[in-house]
Amino acid sequence: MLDKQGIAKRIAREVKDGFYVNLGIGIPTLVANYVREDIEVEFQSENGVLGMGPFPFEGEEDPDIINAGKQTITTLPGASFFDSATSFAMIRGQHVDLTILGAMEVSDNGDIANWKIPGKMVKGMGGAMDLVASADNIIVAMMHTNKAGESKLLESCTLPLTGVQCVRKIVTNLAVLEVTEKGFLLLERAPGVSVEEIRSATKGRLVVPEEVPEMPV
Amino acid sequence: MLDKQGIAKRIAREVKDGFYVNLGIGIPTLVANYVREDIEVEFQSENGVLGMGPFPFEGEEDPDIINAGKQTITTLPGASFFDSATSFAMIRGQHVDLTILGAMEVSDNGDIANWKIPGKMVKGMGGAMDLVASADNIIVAMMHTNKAGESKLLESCTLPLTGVQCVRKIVTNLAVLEVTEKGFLLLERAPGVSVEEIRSATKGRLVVPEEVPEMPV
Amino acid sequence: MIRKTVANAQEALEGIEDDMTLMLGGFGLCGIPENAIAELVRRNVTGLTCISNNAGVDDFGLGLLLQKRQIRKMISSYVGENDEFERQMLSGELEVELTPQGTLAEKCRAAQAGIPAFFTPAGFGTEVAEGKETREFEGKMYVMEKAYQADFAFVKAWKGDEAGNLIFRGTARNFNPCMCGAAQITVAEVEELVPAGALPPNEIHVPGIFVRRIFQGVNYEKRIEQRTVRSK
Amino acid sequence: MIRKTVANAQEALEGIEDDMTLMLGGFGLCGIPENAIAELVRRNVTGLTCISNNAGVDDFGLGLLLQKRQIRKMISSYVGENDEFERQMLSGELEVELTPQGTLAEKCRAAQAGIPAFFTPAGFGTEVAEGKETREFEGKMYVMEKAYQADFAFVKAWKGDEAGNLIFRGTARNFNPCMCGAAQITVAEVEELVPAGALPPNEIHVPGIFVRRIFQGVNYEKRIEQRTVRSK
Repeated sequence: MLDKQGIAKRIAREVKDGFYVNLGIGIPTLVANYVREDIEVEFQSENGVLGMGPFPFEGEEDPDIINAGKQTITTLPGASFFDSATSFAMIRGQHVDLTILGAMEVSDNGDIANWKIPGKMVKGMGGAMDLVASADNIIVAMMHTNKAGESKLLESCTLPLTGVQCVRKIVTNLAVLEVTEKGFLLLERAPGVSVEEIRSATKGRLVVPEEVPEMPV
Repeated sequence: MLDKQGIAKRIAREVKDGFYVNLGIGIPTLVANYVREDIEVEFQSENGVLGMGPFPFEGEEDPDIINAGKQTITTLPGASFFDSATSFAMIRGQHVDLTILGAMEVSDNGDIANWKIPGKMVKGMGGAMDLVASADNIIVAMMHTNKAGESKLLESCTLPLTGVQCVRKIVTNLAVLEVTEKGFLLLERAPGVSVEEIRSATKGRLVVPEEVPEMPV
Repeated sequence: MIRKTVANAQEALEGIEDDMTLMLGGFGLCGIPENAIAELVRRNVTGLTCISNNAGVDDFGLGLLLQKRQIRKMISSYVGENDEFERQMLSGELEVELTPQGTLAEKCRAAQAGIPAFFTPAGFGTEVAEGKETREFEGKMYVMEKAYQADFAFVKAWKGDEAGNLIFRGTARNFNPCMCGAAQITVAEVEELVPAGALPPNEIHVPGIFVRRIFQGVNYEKRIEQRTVRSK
Repeated sequence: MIRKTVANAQEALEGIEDDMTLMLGGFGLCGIPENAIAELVRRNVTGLTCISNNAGVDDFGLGLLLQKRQIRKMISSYVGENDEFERQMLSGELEVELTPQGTLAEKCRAAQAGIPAFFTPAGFGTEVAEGKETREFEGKMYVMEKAYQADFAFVKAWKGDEAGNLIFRGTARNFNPCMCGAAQITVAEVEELVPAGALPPNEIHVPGIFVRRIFQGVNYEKRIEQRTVRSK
């Protein structure tokens, strides 16, 4: 079974040379730490920066230089700043190659719910609806089940949707899955996790090939 | 009767303090020379400059600094450069206060035709359609009649339209007229021009008040 | 050159009234019009509709207006990090319209640019699209969104000149440029106000034509919401 | 940092084919991609559809492609100042689609920004609106216009870096920024190519994400169409 760092590490392998990547808050943010150093990648943050670097050293924080999680950041050579309309021109115009974000629920046709729980305080969708509606390549990073032990991979989402038929790949603590016409295609098992464990933790349609390799670490 | 400089001079009186002004080619360009010096005005050119100044001195022409007529220009303190989308955001968004342009025909309901003569080489509308469709305040500068002596102020335009019901005021070599619901309202006569002369040179509905002052010079 | 300078926030907010719709720049607490917000608090205008990506925190940014119950409705993309907001929202005192962030930005830009409506894929198939026209273009579904209409836009820039030209710094730019000229009256506050001609015409982010009033702000706090550092 | 540099125009135009649709920046002869145009002439691709505000003059700019009959269709707002253009147009060899200048710019910007369609007042009630959807918003009539679709965009900037970031100079900016990222492949040529980090992130007009290939151009002529001066 993977922990959050493990999920981030596995997703980092999906980041290819020449990709512009938008990382959501939570597990996705950790992905930046595990991207291979021999490939060229730039991180975009929807509040208006391309070419984000690591967090600043103490004492070097700049209130005018933050990411979409409102964290102080730095920039790398080749970075640029721009306004919000331009930022979403990048996103909506499909110039960002990969979007990695968290989810509360994903359905086996690729619908995603991650912004609202009826009856609870709703914080808002931020840029998530723009991101999922626009990107060709969306990877969801999440735990396979919620705190109550219920599957977050469903036949159809019960929560209000963020986007429809948009998720391509899901990396959880248990597995790597692809959204296909026939449902969740099980691509890889997390180390030490059996197909049966994945099957019982998945409520949506699950397609299990004859061979399901354990994911490489 | 006014010459082109006279028309420009009369129109310059319509330019008020605090106006952003877009000048078309031809007579409108001349207006800049007659604007009162004690008021604050900025000239916008739709190719992407605000705060245009006079033509450069010989030897100081810069191929990267031109107006929409492709003439070399200079800029004044407070000027800015921007792209075409932003330039037309200014125009379409009604941030430009006054548009002055030439016309082939104007109808008594404010339609304007100035971009196309069927059967002839058509050069295109450039920014004219955006300007006339957007501006609240459009003044047409033109001769009252064409080279064949026919009125350019008509009941309805015979040429393909540039915009509908948009012209507010017309300054010709003979008169100043306002477009009203009842047709062209004669506001002023050019020096030495009689109401009868104007009436016979105007084909559209003409409303003549009891008193039609000669325009001040 | 058309002069846009006013003396201070007080003069800049002349004409503001109860029940108006305002746009306010900023992302979180970054690039927010601190002086305009303080003046809104001082004037105690109420019944406001605020179009702003976020709603500040309890004791800063728009949170200051929430504390005094000056806001009737928030139009935002994300409103976390604010207990008083949550209380007012759950009790029904505060109306909240949540809008995808890119749609919010583009609705401002559309207002600025004289575009009454446009199509975006964001929100198709979700609550956000309810009651809105949807349409297919090239095999993909889109939602029609309309330009915002607002009375005042309050923006914050780094440098500005007498002609209203603006330059922003870093990610403090965010929503500020798209809101300029998107309301009836745009008020810009700047950290440094310089004479016309002091800003290179080529480096201006927002031309002065989009700004009606400009003033030099005072006492910028520029609070950091999530101070995150690495060790040396 | 994602490197976008290619050696020269020849490499930058790899993949160009007959019958493609191209966007070309510039206003008149100001800010046109001189090197890309020269390479299009050298490669002798034909059947091109060119989206460009103007069509050059007889012996420069897009006029060079017209001379060799490489253009099948021009989409422009203004096409005067060009005898060969006029001859080909009147003889029917050349198809011409005239579009209001602001609409042309916005159709490029829409393509860049993932907006499939928008409404504009320009052209309502004229030939330009024929066959297009029109609609009333707030008592005013508008025409629905769609984003362009193009294979290549050729733009010209003043300075650029390895990451594809661009800075323009004066009114040579014009249509170039709105065309970046508005086609499948955007090729930028610059007068000066610098290493990543040499351009201040705050002063960049077009972020590199909108540019696929960048190269340093050679032999810029930067011809002036209307040399107009005043006497000292």
